[in-house]
Amino acid sequence: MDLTLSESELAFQAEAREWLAANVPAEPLPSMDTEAGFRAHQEWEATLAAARWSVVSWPREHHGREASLVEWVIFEEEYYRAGAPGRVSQNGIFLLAPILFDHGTPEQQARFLPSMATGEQVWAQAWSEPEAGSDLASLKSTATRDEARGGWLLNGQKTWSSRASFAHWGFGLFRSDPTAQRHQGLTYFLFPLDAEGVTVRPIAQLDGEAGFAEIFFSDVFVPDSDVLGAPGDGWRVAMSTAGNERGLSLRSPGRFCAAADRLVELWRSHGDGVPSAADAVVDAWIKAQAYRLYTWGTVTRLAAGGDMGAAGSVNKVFWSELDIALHETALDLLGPEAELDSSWLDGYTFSLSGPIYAGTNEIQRNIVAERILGLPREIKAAGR
Amino acid sequence: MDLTLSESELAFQAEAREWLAANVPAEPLPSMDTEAGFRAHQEWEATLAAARWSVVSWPREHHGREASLVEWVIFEEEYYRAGAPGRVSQNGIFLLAPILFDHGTPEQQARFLPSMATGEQVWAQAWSEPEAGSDLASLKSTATRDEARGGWLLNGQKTWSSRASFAHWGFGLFRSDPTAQRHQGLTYFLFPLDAEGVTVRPIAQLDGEAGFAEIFFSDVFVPDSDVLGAPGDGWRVAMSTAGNERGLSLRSPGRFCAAADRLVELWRSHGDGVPSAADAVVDAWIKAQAYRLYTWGTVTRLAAGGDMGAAGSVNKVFWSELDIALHETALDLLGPEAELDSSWLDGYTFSLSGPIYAGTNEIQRNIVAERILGLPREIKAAGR
Amino acid sequence: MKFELTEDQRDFAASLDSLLAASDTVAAARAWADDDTTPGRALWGRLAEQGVNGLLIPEDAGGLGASAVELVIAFEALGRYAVPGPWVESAAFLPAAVASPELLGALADGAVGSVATPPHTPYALDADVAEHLFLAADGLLASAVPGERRTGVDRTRRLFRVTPTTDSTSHEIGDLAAAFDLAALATAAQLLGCGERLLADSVSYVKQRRQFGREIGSYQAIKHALADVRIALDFARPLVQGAALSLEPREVSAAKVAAADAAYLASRTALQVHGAIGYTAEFDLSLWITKVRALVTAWGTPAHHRARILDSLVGAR
Amino acid sequence: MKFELTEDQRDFAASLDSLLAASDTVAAARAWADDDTTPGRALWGRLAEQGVNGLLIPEDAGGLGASAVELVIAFEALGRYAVPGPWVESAAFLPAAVASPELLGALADGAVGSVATPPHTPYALDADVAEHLFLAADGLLASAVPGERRTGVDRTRRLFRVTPTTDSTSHEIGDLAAAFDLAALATAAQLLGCGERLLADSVSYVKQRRQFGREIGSYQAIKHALADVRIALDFARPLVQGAALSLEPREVSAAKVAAADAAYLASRTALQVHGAIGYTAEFDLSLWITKVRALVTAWGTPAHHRARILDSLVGAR
Repeated sequence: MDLTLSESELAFQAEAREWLAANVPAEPLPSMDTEAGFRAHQEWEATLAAARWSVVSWPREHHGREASLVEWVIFEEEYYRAGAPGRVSQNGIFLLAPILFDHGTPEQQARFLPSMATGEQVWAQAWSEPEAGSDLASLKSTATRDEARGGWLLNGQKTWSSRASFAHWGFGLFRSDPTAQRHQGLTYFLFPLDAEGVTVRPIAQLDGEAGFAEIFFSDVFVPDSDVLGAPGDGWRVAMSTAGNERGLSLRSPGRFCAAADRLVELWRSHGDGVPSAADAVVDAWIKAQAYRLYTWGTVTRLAAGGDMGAAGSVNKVFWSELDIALHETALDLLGPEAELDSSWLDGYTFSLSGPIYAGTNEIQRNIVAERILGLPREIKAAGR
Repeated sequence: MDLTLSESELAFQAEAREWLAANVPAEPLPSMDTEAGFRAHQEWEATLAAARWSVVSWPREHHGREASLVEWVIFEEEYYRAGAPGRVSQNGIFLLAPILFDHGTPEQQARFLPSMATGEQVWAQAWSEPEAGSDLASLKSTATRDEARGGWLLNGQKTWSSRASFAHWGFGLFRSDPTAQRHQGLTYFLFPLDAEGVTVRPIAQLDGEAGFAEIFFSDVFVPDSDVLGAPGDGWRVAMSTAGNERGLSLRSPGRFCAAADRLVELWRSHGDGVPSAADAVVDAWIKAQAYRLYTWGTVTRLAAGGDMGAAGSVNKVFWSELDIALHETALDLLGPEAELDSSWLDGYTFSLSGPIYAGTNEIQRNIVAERILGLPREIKAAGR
Repeated sequence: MKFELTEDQRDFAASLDSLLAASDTVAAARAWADDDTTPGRALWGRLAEQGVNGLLIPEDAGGLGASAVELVIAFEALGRYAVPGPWVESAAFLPAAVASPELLGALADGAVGSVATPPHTPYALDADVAEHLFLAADGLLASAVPGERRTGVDRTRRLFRVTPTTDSTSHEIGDLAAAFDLAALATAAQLLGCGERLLADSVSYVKQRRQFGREIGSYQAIKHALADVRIALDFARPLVQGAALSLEPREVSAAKVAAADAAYLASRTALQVHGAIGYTAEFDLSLWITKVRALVTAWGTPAHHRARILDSLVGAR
Repeated sequence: MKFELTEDQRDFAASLDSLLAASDTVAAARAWADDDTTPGRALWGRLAEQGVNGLLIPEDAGGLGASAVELVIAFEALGRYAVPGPWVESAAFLPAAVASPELLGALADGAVGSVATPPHTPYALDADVAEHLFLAADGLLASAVPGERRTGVDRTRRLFRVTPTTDSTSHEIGDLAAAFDLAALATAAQLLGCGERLLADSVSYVKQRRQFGREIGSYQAIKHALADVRIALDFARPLVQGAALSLEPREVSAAKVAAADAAYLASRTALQVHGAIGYTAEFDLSLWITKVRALVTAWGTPAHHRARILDSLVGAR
């Protein structure tokens, strides 16, 4: 058992740190949920890609460095420590790409991965529907076969689609077999957001920014070449994404360690006014360290061929609650100024979405109780 | 809306304060869950009764003062502020007596109330059974009709019977109609704990003291004269007690206000060592005040002819969690000495039983959600 | 000893409730956030006719000379309906802070006032629309003019720095300490109203929203979370009413702390049980979620009020 | 970078587990609480044969010269099985605190030692059965004799004041600061083991206990409460193991705080899901509930360790 980095890992770390120090924009970019900010973040992705930092774990032919999991975590730590911009291409590179690598055809990989890596094309996820939130398997949007044109017609509505307001492509599940129930008869589609029949309606978040959107589909034609995996096999194909989203990918430890360090800074400047916040500051730091070490354990298991399993649910509850507690503590320290717009307030508002998206924490706790502790399923679920 | 006491209420308060100051034992009595302590607490009840302070709200002919609800709360505040001993006769005077007044025959009232008021006879409750805890209506102990002798034969087992180790009489529900389900066919019995066929087995609590006991019944004969209310009507008769136990009676605000004042004292002496406990000390004080004011509101409603309804459940969750938090804070202040036997540790250990007895807090939250907020009942309960 | 609202007080609460229920307060709040104060000003006028602005102003100065109990009744209603504008400033702080009968009369008639009281209230709400704007500092109350505009989590709270007017002389003032406590108490009542609204909207949502073939309100996790909100609000209210009766600074602080904790629990729970839709600006719930976040630290943060309680319990340390 | 136990370490954990599972540790603990230390001493001897007592003692002094990772593995097992006795004192504190090879050898062979280190550890555990008893104060380690006996929440913790022997000279000492950190770390690991046991027993209980016609483990409130315990323990363990690797005081404090919080949550939850039966002394759960309460404040209270972390993060204030 050891936590030491190898020579090559240390070299990788040094290279990343050096490059980031030299290239991270001095001024924070405008919000990626504004048109100007979206473009600025795309340019940043291009800058990253040019130096092979946008998708470090990808193969070299797709702008990657074939970085190991350990190196990926190292890069993320350095990335957040450097205060680098948020990743506008996050949905694509973290949620879709793993599936493209596993289930995509060589043609699809060649067509989609490069522009994803450079940020030239930004992807939006289209999972939820108005009546299918936590209960994803109840989705109703349909895909009807169009033999003549060799593809499918998509109809229905998706919602809570982050980045969709300005993104270029979307990915999601549609019911291709109307007779099948729940997890059966779903197909995984890729579709351009400017396709005929697609309407994107931005939705303003609590803070007024269009962080996500509704997507309406009216006889949107998608050729067979844009189906990911086999028709009807969408659920199985998609679940690896859900695992990723809930688990390691979206919340690298660097994010929380950097935030905890900033919180300690804030304590230095504001702590005297709010002495009772001391324990909360310490606990945020402790939990960030715990999350970092926990991640190293996960990385060790994954590197040895293990999988996340339900640990992703343990993970998600912990980081989402840590994120809220950490930002609440920052607002406590800001005192009467807490209500004013600030990066802490932005972070707080964003943190509130943590226990909701990618499977609410209630769902995650059910999973932990049933799959890890082996407790009985809900009566309803068991009963029928 | 006002919180001022009338002339006569102020006089009552002064009289109680004066008497308690003069009569409360200087040294705390030994634990009432030891034989010697039990006797000592009985003597204290006799002292109270001689001055008509043991059952202030009862009629004069039964050692009471016909005190109003307001006066009762005033007395309880003074009682706890004076640091007077716990009430060994609590089960009788708070849980059984209200039912005896409502449902008891004049003969039963005359036979049981005086010795209850003087502490000469101490009563134990016998509600729970090993398989019937939260689900009280599932109890299995039986009462079989014995026409010949004009009474009933009790068989079965009761448990978690507080005070039973040394008490004289018990009261509880038995299934007198084996064909009836759940809440039907239950009868409310009174029985001497030294009756033939009764075996009492003390159970040691976390702290090693026999705070409660199991009671085994083997063909215990109870004459009709010791049935409370009508045979088969036991559930309805008993529920007013449950309401009392969960609601006002057992946890008068004086208890928490006095504990919060002691906590502030502890902060004065130990606070410097544990500055981070400041907020918890303040919150304990705030919640004790909230509980006090909430009780005045309840008293006002009850005095105007209203009833507790599900408010008893709101009440129980609040005081039981306040009690634990308050004592946890005290142990935090005691630092490395916290693990040693002390009145704070005793109070802490006792507080842990609060969320469990008289209906667990899970049950109470169900009641608040269903009866006050009108949320759907559990699938199971609704379904079958 | 009668610790519940009198019939008159219940009637007053009911009349405010029907007035506000009949006004489109959400539209007024949204317009206010967009700097269109017209609907809000109209609502302001209707509430002034009901006497809300003059509750604390003596009758001989044109007010109702009512008690702080009526004040918390009114502010709970203002919170429940997310009524925008400098209500705390005009109807709670200034009536106690100013002494001039003319000014008191004007406020009672519905003049819009605002004030900044650094450090606890560094910005003046809606200073640009206030007819009477003040800076309360160093025990003085000075006329002021609006300065830099700031925006915050609650877009209906239009915040301004203020600077004393050059020729500013301190006004004949009332009791600034009592004024601060009345403002904190009114804010506590507003939080209570916000919490009640958040709970009510959450309860109706979970009764109709279905997932996995059941109303989500039938899941125990959601039932217990909402039950805890009900319990927190039930025990915050008596503190607010008790503080209104005594006006003891320590009890005012307890009311503000408990109401803030209960309302914040209500807003976190409301967002969680609504899920993503609660996170959207167009869904009205967002008005209360953002308002609670702002009011928690307004007129004395929880840390300030807790410290004030501790000092009074153990004596300044 | 390999942050998981090696195969050797897993084997060591497994061998301790099978040894303890085969010993009636609950009976030993109950006897210990009644001052019958015979079964506990026998168990002590068997664990000494496994090398537990000598883990931190250099091989040339007769120990195993193992790392603190093995130490936390051993103490998690001691916690899981509620093994009584001055283990932290004998196997974690003294091996770092004393320098004499003879004494180290004796400890490695299973000699029972104990120590008081005021202010954080004012009482010495089982001082009356300790062959080597010390008082660590003012940077000195003095031989001591047992004084007043105290009882506490965990009856298996037999606490004594100690007084330095009159002719007491300070021993040639090791690193008392490092010794305190090792003791705190071992206590954190013990808490982790207690928490795991409390969770495991709770899970099996709620699967068989039925109320209202269902296993109570099917109620969401209970499922979520136990899930939160699982989560808290899962994130406390890496802190304990990480601190064992670094032995940084700040990380040791973080491990103690997190393990205490997780174990305390486990004990509160275990009691609540068990209901009244969990509140009884004869039900074995009580051994762990009372032990966790005691260990939370042992070898540095959470307040002490949190303050230590804050000081090191911002520099002493």
